Amino acid sequence: MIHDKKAHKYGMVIDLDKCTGCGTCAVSCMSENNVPFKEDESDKKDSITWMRVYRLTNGRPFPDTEVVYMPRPCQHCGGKGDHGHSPCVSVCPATATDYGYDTGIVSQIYTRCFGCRYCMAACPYHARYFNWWDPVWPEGMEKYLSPNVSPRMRGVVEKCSFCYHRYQLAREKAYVNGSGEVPEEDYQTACTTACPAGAIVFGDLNNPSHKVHQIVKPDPHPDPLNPDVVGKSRNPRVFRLLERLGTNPKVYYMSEREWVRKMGDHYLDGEWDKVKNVYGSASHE
Amino acid sequence: MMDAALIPEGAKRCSFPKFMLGIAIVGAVLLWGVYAMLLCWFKGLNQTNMNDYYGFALWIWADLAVIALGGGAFFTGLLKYIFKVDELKNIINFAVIIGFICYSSALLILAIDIGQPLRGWFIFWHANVHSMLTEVAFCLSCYFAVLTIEFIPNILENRQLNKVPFFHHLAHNMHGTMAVFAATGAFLSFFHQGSLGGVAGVMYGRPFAVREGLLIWPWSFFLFTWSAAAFGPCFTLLVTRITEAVTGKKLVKDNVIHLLAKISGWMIVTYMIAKLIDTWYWAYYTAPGLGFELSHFYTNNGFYGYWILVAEIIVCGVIPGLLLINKSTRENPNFRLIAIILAVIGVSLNRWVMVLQIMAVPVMPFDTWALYIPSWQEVATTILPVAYGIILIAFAYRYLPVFPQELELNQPKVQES
Amino acid sequence: MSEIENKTEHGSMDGATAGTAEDPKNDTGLGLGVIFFIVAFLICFLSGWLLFPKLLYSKHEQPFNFDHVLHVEETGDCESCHYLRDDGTFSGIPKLASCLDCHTDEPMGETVDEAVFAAEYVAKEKEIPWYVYARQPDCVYFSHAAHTEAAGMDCKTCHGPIDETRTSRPYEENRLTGYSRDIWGKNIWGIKKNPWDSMKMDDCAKCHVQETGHKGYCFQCHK
Amino acid sequence: MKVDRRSFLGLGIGAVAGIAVSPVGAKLTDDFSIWTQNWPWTPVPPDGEISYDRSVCNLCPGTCGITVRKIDGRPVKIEGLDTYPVNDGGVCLHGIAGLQYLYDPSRVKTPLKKVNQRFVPISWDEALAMVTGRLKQLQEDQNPEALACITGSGQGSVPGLFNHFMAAFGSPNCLTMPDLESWLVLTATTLHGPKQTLGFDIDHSDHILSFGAGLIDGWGSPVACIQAVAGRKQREATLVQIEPRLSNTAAGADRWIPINPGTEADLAMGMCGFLLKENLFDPVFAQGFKGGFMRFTAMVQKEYPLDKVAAVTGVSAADIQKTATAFAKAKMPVALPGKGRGEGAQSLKEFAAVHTLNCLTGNINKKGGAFVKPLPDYLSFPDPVLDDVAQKGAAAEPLAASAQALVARIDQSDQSPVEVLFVYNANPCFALNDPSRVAAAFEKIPFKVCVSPFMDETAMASDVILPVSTFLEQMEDVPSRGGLAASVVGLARPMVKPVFDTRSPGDVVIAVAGSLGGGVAQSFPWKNYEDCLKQVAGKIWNPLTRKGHVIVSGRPPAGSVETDFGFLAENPDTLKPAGDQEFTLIPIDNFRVPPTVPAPSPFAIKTVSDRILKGTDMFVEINPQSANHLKDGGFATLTTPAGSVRVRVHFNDGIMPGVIGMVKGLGHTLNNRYVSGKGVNINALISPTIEPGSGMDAAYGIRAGISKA
Amino acid sequence: MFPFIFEWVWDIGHVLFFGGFWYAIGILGAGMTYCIVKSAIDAMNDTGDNHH
Repeated sequence: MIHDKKAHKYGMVIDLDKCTGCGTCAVSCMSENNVPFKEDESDKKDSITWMRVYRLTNGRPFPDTEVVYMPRPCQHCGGKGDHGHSPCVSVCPATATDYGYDTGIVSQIYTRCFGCRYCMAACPYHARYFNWWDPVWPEGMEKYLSPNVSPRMRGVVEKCSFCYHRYQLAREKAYVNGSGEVPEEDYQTACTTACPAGAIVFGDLNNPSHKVHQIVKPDPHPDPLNPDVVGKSRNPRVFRLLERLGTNPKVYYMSEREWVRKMGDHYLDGEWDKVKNVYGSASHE
Repeated sequence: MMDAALIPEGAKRCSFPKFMLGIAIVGAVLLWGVYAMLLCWFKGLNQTNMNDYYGFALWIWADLAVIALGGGAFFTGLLKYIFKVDELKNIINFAVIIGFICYSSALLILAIDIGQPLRGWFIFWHANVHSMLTEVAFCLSCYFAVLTIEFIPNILENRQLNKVPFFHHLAHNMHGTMAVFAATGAFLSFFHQGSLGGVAGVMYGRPFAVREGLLIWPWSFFLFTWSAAAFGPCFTLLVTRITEAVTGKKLVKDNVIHLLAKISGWMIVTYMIAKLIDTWYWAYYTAPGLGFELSHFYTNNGFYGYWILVAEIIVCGVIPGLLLINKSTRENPNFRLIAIILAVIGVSLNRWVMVLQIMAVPVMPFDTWALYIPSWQEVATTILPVAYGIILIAFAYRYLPVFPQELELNQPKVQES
Repeated sequence: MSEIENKTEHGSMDGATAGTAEDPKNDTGLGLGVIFFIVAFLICFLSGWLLFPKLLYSKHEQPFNFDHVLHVEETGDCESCHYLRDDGTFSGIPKLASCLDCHTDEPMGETVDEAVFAAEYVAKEKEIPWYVYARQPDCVYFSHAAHTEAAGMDCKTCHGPIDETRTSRPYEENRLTGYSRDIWGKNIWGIKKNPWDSMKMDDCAKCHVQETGHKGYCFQCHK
Repeated sequence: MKVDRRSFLGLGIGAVAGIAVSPVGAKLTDDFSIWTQNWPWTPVPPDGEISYDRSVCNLCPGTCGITVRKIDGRPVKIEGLDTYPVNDGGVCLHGIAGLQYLYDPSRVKTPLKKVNQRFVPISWDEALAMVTGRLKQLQEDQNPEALACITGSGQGSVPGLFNHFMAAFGSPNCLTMPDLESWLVLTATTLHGPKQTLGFDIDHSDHILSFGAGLIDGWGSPVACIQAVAGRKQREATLVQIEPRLSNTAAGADRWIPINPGTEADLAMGMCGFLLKENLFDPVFAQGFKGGFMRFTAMVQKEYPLDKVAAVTGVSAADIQKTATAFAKAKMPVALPGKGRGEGAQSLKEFAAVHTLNCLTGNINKKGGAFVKPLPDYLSFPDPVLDDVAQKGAAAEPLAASAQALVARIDQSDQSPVEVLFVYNANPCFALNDPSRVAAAFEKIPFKVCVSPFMDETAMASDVILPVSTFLEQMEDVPSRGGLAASVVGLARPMVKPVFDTRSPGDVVIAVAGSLGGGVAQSFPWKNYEDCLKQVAGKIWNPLTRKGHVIVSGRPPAGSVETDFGFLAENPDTLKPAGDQEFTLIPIDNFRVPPTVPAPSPFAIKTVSDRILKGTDMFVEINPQSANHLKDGGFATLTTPAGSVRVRVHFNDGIMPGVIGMVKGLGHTLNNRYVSGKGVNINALISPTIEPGSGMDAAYGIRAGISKA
Repeated sequence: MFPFIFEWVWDIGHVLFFGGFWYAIGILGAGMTYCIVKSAIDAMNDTGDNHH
């Protein structure tokens, strides 16, 4: 494993107060990554959407109802203690998915995957999708497919790759420019660049000069309350999905609204009031 | 009869046409399953009702269940060859055949259950040793080899085959070295039965499944091995009982039955104690530690209510255990039958919970319960092994000396005539 | 015991001892067996080594012969035709357009190939359907920039001395996989003497381990 | 010697051994593994040089700048164009899915004519000959006004060409579909005089009072509006959303005020009355008020007292006061009319009343306010040459003021006054209320020509289809519209050669005109559309081609503004939803479902929630409090005076009790299996009501009943 | 599965896992070979017996 200091840790933070639920991120992702479509996509349990937008409500009756939209890409979990043993990576029997210690990105190799779906069972975010059918494009439409992402075949699992091909292209550009380093603006995911509200910020969580780092302020030390949790945000408005499981996602969410932040995880009665004020307090600045 | 030459010496068997008729009926079911299997292979898994929430479903449950039930083979073998419990020689052959059926079925179902069957061997070739499923695949296939080895001598004892000197000796020699194979089998079984439990236990993204454990092995690892050893023999006993009913003959002496039932009973009781502790610890420490109350995992919809917990642990766990350790109930044929049936249901229920309920329970706070009804293709392919098992048992019983005590127990009354 | 069983019993007894029944000491049977063994062995062994590779690959001639030596003399290096674009991506086999930087629909040389080129492609403004010896499958992402720019490697290390070829050898396509033979390599056992003899994942890994101390993560070379 | 069992044994073993020590095993294993990883039916997209090309999206009134990524000239991805004055890099899902429209299964691949209810392919020449033949007939009959034309939007040179053609041919019956822009023009004309339109400087305003305008649900220029709303936090602007349902805009707003559907106009009037009573209006700007301002003041105070308004709208008097006061006291307030996307059936009274609030605050043509600006006049067509037939026709009384009114007119008369109808870039047979009635009217028209890239509902009802290119295959000027503060003209450029045998609509018109000869031909002195565009857009042609866009009116417009209260002073009645049933059915504008043309893309449909569409079943939203016997997710029958459909019920706490919401834009019947036959077209449940003041359809909602199915 | 496979690393995990695996395979293989060979020899012998 490459464990040098310079290792990147790409992640994103999504401002749920800005998100309008327009679905542009989802379509930008589909179009960027050659995601197929079929006649009926209304069964969301077999509809491939690397980026899915969930609709959350506070459950209060009229007129106190509130709604917020939560875009959910692959969370690119670092796994317990952020050691790279993501729930899905550690279970894949054929090494068809791995954790890139140089980028923190979880890969998926379609030609290696043989479709046992263990990774899907292991992922609590339902971020992994199975190709139940062979992808078919209407006559002629395959002309818009991008060569940067290989189309998948029936019977394999696919998921969001943080548009890794854009990283590959950015790297090549950096090589010819001689710099070798990929600038923040040169590697942005398709959902990030597409979002009309600018709700998504993407970059290197390890790089203090990157916007995502400045918003999230990830805590390098394990959470004293739960040693499995690393990189907890020191921004009181920022949270992660199911953080308590110790999956250590690299996708952070942000909201002014308490009920939204509480939606991010499970809390026993009374726990929330203890936890909510602790946000960020675990920092050791 | 035309196939008399193949029938074990002195054994009484039904007429050949009658036999073939039975085979034909079951064969039809088999073909139905084969058709469904081919559909899944050629058209893909869209033939099933699985989805992205239910990536693991009926098939994986069937796998776990048959392997648990097939556990009778390794455990009986262990007792017979390692712990030298000699009476068991009278049932070991049958235990092995049942095991053979279960494991071959499991492998077949796995081969249907993967999206790219032709790449299935990647699990060995490009193995990721950190995955419990890899461990399952390896130990499963190795142990299947062991079962084949254990089955061969019995086949070679067929009256005609046995006349070939080489086969005759091979059978003999393999019997001689069987202890080594049995030991290896036990070793392998310990791991693959366990890793099947591990499959669920290591999914730390799924609070319903995840368990603490020892080193890399979650507690469910050991519970699965233990339960397989405990409940497997019950399945052996059940199938023996059914065979006796069908053939209308007594095939195994009661003392053997009682012994195995007793051992199984004590295994079940001890397992249930462990299981109760595990459940309690999980419900009161593991899950709450992740923010989940027990009530989160059980709904009032008919499929996933609390009843399943009660049914698995009390009705089909503790009760059969107690019935089997208690001499009077154990030796009473009816109570014994009830007990082994409950036990078989119990272990299947446990595997069911450890597969389907895990998939159904919502994990993200805003997620919902997933429901799933298998398609007929899934059902057919799951019934396929049953039909295949019946046929194999039928042939084995007809042509092989499976039950050493059969002749002795079914002597023609000499005093008459 | 019944009649039939009796018969079958003897019948199979004969069968069981047939091989040795007549005369155990006479080992012609065994001798013959040995001869048969040797013959079969040789046939299969040789066809496995000599015939199999022929059957496995189908040969395709390039549209017309291309003289690298000549072009290198004219242009000086590989990069003038096979260059990195400004965005760092690799141009690969030149398009007709870049040929036309020097060529016209007037043949420049006397060779037949030159004539074919001018008549068939330049005149008709048709791209030349070259077979690419080094083509990798779709799942592979390969960055020339990373190797030539960042690692400072030369073309030869992976592509061999193509610049010294005056003729285009036929392209051999694996009938089963559709891959170019260059990927597995000429040697049917996959034994390589030069670094460019084969281009499989293990070859990449070998070099990467030496140079970077790590095989690399999946996404480093896959898409 | 005797060949015996051992010989064969030897043979077998020898063969196996021979193969074993040959490379066959190893090689075939590897090749087999590779074979199972590259199935021939999985497409392999060709690689090549990456290039980026810029253009403008013309799918909706948004008119966003886009950049198209190409691989060796093959478009693979559409993204937002940075620094484009409308969307500055932003883009929406429909724009990104643009490439799907390019290869859409419902594209019309060649000209078609209808022969006993089936379409047969014909050549362009034949198609054009058919059309001109019919037109010549009209001229001979001295009846040019029997030609009518419906276009999608009024702006730009292509609609301009259609107008020019109608003028030259001598027919006054050129209509546009009711989009936000047409309502804004109507409002501006009514209040401030002709040849003007309204714009709203949302991204500088500090107090946005929206009367149901779905700022992040697709209103106006969707991306620009989303950006303006997203930037709200930084500049501490307030957004108050008034509408019966918790739309995404309401959910994102600082305050949501639920209101009885269809009473927005009354609320606005009530607020006007309150502001006037409290002297909370701008006296300086008020000097520009004329035409019955006094009458208006007296009228609103008499007719719209707070308690009465509160009773009608369901908004408490206190709330009205609070809201009105906050609005009037804000530094740069702006009030926005136009429910949902602001297109389709709206109400002039409502638009006028809401805009009057802007006038009262005096925040007109000031930063962060409402702009009263001249219609973009960058196009200069030559005066049409009219022969006497044409002159007679041109002088005739127009048949109707709106497409919907025209339909009603034809519907009522047993012999259609329209003999030839052109439809361009519009889908009236789907998008107008009560489409069955529209289809019936179409039946009566002897000859319908549909100029469209897609085989949509209207195309299917036509006699001849002239297939035109999509915005990615042709050049066209794209003026911004729909309430933007600035007026920007962008240039859409061909990103790819036409995929099918299609032409630019401009070329079609020019060709038809040419073959008609006479004055019409003289009025079209251009070789082709490009030549035409170069000349009519001459003023801005150079910067347009150089920069790709031109800002024709900077912000804010200069000059004083006069306001005429004549229309409102008469206090036109607010049209209540027709019918008398228990509930009110209102359309929901969902960002992911385009309402009119073109139909949704497969990607867009894929993003639609399974609480809107499940299989082919349509969901309607209803508040659990008023759902009484209905079950969430259960089936129900929804009945309105216009019709009755089977739907499924979705309990939504965010919709007012007594209101039923249904997403607009689904239920297409065109031949694209990814989009067709899914859900219900809500327009089929709403019967049009023509608003007297505007002559436009103002039936936004309708009374409805719902019961378990 | 074999040291020459791409995924193979000489770490404790692989050594233990495949150590166990090849050990088991070894035993089974050896056991069966022993049985077959011994049976073949036995068979030879007693066929020999038949003829003396």
